[in-house]
Amino acid sequence: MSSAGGALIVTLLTLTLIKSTPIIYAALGGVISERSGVVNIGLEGMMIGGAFTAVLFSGMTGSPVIGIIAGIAAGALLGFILGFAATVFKVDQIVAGTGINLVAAGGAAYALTLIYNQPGASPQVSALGNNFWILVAIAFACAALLHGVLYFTPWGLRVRACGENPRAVHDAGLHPLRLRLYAVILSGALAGLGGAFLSIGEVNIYSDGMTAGRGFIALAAVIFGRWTPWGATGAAIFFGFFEALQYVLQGHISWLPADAMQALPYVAALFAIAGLVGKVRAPAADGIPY
Amino acid sequence: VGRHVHPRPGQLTLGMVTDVGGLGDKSFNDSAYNGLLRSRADLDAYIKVLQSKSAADYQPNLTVLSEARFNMIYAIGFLMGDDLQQVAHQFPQQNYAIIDDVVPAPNIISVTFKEEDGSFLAGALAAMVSKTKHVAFIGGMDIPLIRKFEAGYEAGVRQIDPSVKVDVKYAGSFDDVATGKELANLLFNGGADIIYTAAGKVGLGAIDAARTRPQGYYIIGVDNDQDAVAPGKVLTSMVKHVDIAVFDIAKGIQTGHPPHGHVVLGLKDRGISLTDFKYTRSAISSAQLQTLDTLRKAIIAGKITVPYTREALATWKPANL
Amino acid sequence: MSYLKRTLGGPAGAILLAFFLAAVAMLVAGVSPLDGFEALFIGSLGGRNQIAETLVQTTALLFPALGITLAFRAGLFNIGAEGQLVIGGLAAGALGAHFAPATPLAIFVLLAAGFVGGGIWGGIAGWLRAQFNANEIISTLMLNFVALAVANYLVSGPLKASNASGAETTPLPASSYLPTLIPDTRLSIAIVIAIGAAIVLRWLLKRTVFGYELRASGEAPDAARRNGVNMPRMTLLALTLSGAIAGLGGATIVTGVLHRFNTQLSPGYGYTAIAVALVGDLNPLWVCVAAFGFGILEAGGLAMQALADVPKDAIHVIEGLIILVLAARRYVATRAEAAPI
Amino acid sequence: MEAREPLAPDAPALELRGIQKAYPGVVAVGGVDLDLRAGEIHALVGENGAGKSTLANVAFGAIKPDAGTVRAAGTVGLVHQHFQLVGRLSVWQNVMLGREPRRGWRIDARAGRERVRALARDNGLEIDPDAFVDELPIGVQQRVELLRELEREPAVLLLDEPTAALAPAEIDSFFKTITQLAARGTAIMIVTHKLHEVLAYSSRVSVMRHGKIVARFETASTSVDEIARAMVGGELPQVAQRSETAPAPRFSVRNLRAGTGSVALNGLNFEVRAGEIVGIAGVEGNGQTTLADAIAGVIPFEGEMQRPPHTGIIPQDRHREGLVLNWSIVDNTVLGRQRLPSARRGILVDRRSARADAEAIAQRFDVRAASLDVAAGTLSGGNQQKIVVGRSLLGDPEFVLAYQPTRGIDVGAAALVQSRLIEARNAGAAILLISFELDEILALADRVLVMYRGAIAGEFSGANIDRGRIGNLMAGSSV
Ligand SMILES: Nc1ncnc2c1ncn2[C@@H]1O[C@H](COP(=O)(O)OP(=O)(O)OP(=O)(O)O)[C@@H](O)[C@H]1O
Ligand SMILES: Nc1ncnc2c1ncn2[C@@H]1O[C@H](COP(=O)(O)OP(=O)(O)OP(=O)(O)O)[C@@H](O)[C@H]1O
Ligand SMILES: [Mg+2]
Ligand SMILES: [Mg+2]
Repeated sequence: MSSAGGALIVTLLTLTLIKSTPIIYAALGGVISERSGVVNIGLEGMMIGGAFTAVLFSGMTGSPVIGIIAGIAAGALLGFILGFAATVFKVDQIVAGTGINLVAAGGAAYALTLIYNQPGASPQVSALGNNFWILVAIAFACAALLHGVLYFTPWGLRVRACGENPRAVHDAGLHPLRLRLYAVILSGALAGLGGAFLSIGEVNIYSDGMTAGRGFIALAAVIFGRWTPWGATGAAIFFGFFEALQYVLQGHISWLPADAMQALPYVAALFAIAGLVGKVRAPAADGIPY
Repeated sequence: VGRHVHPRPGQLTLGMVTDVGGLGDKSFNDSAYNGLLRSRADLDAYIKVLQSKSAADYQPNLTVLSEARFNMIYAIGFLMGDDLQQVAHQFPQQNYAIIDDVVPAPNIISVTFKEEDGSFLAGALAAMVSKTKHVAFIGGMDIPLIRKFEAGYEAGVRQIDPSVKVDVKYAGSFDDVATGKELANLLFNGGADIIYTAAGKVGLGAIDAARTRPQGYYIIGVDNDQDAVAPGKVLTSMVKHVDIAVFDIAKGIQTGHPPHGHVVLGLKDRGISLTDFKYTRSAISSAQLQTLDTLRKAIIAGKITVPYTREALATWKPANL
Repeated sequence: MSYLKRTLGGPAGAILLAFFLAAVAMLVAGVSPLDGFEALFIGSLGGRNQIAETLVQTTALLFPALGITLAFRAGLFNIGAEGQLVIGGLAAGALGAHFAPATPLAIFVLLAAGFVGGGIWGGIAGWLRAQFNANEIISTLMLNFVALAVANYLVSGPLKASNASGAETTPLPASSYLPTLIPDTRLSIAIVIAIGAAIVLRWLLKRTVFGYELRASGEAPDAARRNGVNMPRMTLLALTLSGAIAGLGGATIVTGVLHRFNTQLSPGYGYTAIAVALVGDLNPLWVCVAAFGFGILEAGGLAMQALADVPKDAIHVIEGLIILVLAARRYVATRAEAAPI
Repeated sequence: MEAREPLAPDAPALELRGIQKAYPGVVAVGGVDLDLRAGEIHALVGENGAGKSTLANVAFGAIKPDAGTVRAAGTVGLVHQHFQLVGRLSVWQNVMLGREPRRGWRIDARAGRERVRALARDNGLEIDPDAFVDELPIGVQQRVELLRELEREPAVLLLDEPTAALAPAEIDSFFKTITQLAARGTAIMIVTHKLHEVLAYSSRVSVMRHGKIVARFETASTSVDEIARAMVGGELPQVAQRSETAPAPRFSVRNLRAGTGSVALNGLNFEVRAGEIVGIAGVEGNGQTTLADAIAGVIPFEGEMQRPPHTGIIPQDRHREGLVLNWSIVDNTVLGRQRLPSARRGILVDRRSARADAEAIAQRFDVRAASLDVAAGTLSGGNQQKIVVGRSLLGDPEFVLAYQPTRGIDVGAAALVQSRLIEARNAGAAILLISFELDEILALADRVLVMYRGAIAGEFSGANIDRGRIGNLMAGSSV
């Protein structure tokens, strides 16, 4: 029994890691963007862009590594669009993010028909296979790196200042809009990587709807993690854990219907935020165009 | 880029309204679409597909096609019944067919499938082929249609060997491919060696899980023939021939003898069937094939009544053949 | 750059740009933009039935957008309108299927059920925020997922119509349908209720002490708190009311359009409504206009499939582009003026 | 950090020529020429809304003028009237932002901290480099702003009402810093309403009125009266006289405990009677803010508090706590009074009376605004303050909490505000006045409570009010 219990725990932890990884990437992207003062509700779309482009390029070149890089680039491009809209045109960031989500989801779905002449899902392409564990590890490295950048480098300090009071940043002789633009591009790159992880990291195809709201969960993880890289990572793992738990438990608790199980991560999150009494404060200038 | 194509006079015109799953669902919408494509190729039909984003779109989509007087309009999906009934009432001269639901009206052909029968065979096969005496099922969402697959499958397993364990998991989605892979790995690691999926694109992830495993782990595909997605890893596919139904209706219209009323397709008329093990023949003994055939005939002959709800499954006893 | 900004700034420039981008998207889709736009407008405004369908979509977006408007004005980011709408629809559908009295009162009761259901769903987030300072963005988002799970469970099991092959409630008796506004269309008096709600909301925000305090809490929470606004209570009230309006919208879809509840009720109205509310400047009357614009896109988009063979996915791209450009216009147009209302 | 090459004394450091800037309905600056010389301290004075902040912002480059040129001999620094700090960064991070010392790819935090500590020490500004700015009292935030500019060693330093929030002792050390800086060759322009500071520290004075410079004096050869007359274009208003009132307790606290740390209140007992102004004297940071927060009901407290329903509150921070900056003056007039019968009609806000009230405030306090429908945020700082004060005194409040009521208000208007407070007192209001300016307290209060470390260290009333003893108690020495 104890060895079975041990195996169960290993299964649970493994699944937790896999489930968390794409959310970690997107949530880290959310952290950097929001710390600079740009609400990124377009994370979902950026994940979609990354997931699709990774498949496209992996399929064209046969190299999943190139696919991953292309996925990152696609996310960054969408980040650039959001960033450009949010800084130069001072578009309402939530509206722009919504637009990004629609364009990315529609664009990827349409490209499937256009390029592969088959709606719904792409053909199979070469994927990372078991090497996807490297990307799991890199997610944590990214968290560490982002922590280092945000808290220890001049650029990070400036980005954080930008999310609090862009005018002060401007008065210090810096360029808040440029800082925000770069931050959102980076945000998109990370979310794109999260998407690429889903499509050619875990599996080997792109399929419509495959991001399944992970970008939104990542957004919640950003807030849940109090806008810090490790906090967001922890929150992503929280979601990953409860997702994993519900899948592992399904079928073992017969009186609970599958739908109740599927709501588990969300209900757990509700309890968790209720338990986290105290100040959870967004960056002061988050979402406010400068 | 020219103006869009219109049907030529006298050309057979076929319209189709998808449910919210849309084209690319790797399930009944895709299968129906294949039927249309075949009608276009073989019957020289003009075809048009309208996809729906929500339940509110069904009625406008059906209305648009009705106003354009298509020879036949297919409503694909089990939530379109009420809307179709209303539209069909407004256009009494128009012919309609609905897949997966039954709508009693003179101008509507209802086509339903005995998914549970095919699933029963899938379960029986899984129970016979399994080395670990442990098989599994992955459903998309926990809804009545998918429970038909689940119940039939479990009954099939039980028919062969009640001691074979059946794990059941629901992905909560029909699109989340990655979760399909994770669930399949979870089930494989938990001891199952054959997994039947009824989960749309989630099943693609499950197939990928089998692909990256050594010989002996199988997925049983669903709805369409998925055997070639990962040759040798998809034991068989439980195909629901919406395409054939769609094509047959089109052909009936053309020849002036369309079916009418409620058409139930099952193993007998090959509306439901298992694919023929092109890549996995070596994993199945002839005795097992024999058993499978016996079961198929027994179902057709009514000697086995396959349960299609969990309640029915709970009290269901293997048939004594 | 400033020249570009100015050109884009005018409404004409923005609309031109939106159309240009949409045209490019159509060309990529292999459709003549002329056909596409013709289909878009014929399909949405080209006749009685088309206008009716456009207004059906408008209504479906307007309720959640008004709810969102109310919450956003209070400084609360309610992104849970989708869940509130679903729960409202579920409440109306469940009640209508099982306990509907066969009198005109039934309609009122069903709408009230939706209002209360959505209100409870929004109120949960409000309570969590007021009591535990739980961030409402997370809670409303999580509640969306929970709402769908609850709805799916109920209509697949306890509330499933016994003779239906799909997961849905028993259809409502015709006596509890919302009366139609234009005969032989699906346009019900829900649009009138929605516009009425917008007018009431505007009055509430602009004229009443409650609205005054609500706007103060949104614009300057520190000042509001220090000047006698009971912030926890305001939070609870605002999110409850916000959810209730969205829930009412769900109930009108059930009683006015589908005449039963199922989980395909919404293609994400609650999410699109966020953009509607913001494009409408969080001003109830402009939100009505924005909802109409989005209604044209939704209904016309459907028609583009039928009339111009524009695929569904390309329509999403076009919608997304138009939203992006409209948002830019909103900024330039409103920056000069002070706050709305 | 290499030192800037100092300018020769009296070399022109900043030249403003023909500066004009108009906003809808107002000409904020209407053609101003101004020269600053290296090493001088130039005072810019004028009524609220005269255009001083606008001019400073134009000189700094934050506002683009409609016409005119700005020429500077080096970098220009500006300390804003409303601070521009990053609340959630520490003091040293704010000061070093954009000029962070590095070690490899990292910020050298130790060097940054040391730099700020040294800078603070050299300039006689006491500060903890690691404190988070949003946890600092306003006076200390002011120091951070100043440090940030000092760090940049600007050729020209513009200071917009830098002493408005400083305690008297801080003001002295602040001017010592400024004088030193000037001695090193920096040209300094200081906007202020405190005319005795002008006399004590500046070398020249420019007086602005309605967007123009209307007078210029050499400080050595002018007087407060002369400057004041030039400012208001006539005589200063007299502060109203106190009259006898019948005392009846209106506001009281028993054993009031609130807050934490050094600003915690440990069991306050006092009352304010109708027709009485009670002044709370004390150095900032001894619990005054905690007391104000407890009275306003924004922090929890223990003990008893009797507060009449009709209370007027003048908060410390008009921007954050007093106004909805995006709202019109009329709408802001209702804030805090929205539940009072006089401000509403049933469940509706009485908009007609709101407008009438706004008009009354504008008239009684001489508010300078293009119209009553402009956003409060577009008003000059002093005029914003007038709105907040005026609103709190509307409709004969029973109790008024006045926290630094004349902060940032010009001398003429300050006399008005003080008069209005006394008139309210004469009409029977109980007024609790918290101020860091002992002069103001002595001028207004019937009774003075000295607050030290969250407790009342002494009470003085009538003839017993003794400036020296109060000063000692404020500094913490027992009598
Ligand atoms: N952004 C703005 N929009 C509209 N009007 C403005 C704006 N900024 C300033 N003003 C107006 O310009 C005039 C000058 O304002 P300014 O802030 O320069 O005055 P000030 O002399 O600094 O006054 P105070 O002593 O009260 O700070 C005022 O009438 C003010 O209302
Ligand atoms: N801050 C206040 N100052 C003075 N009077 C107040 C204040 N708050 C409420 N009141 C008075 O209390 C009474 C109740 O007002 P109102 O109904 O608006 O309050 P409420 O909190 O909404 O009440 P309820 O909790 O019953 O809904 C009114 O007569 C109002 O004048
Ligand atoms: Mg009330
Ligand atoms: Mg000023």
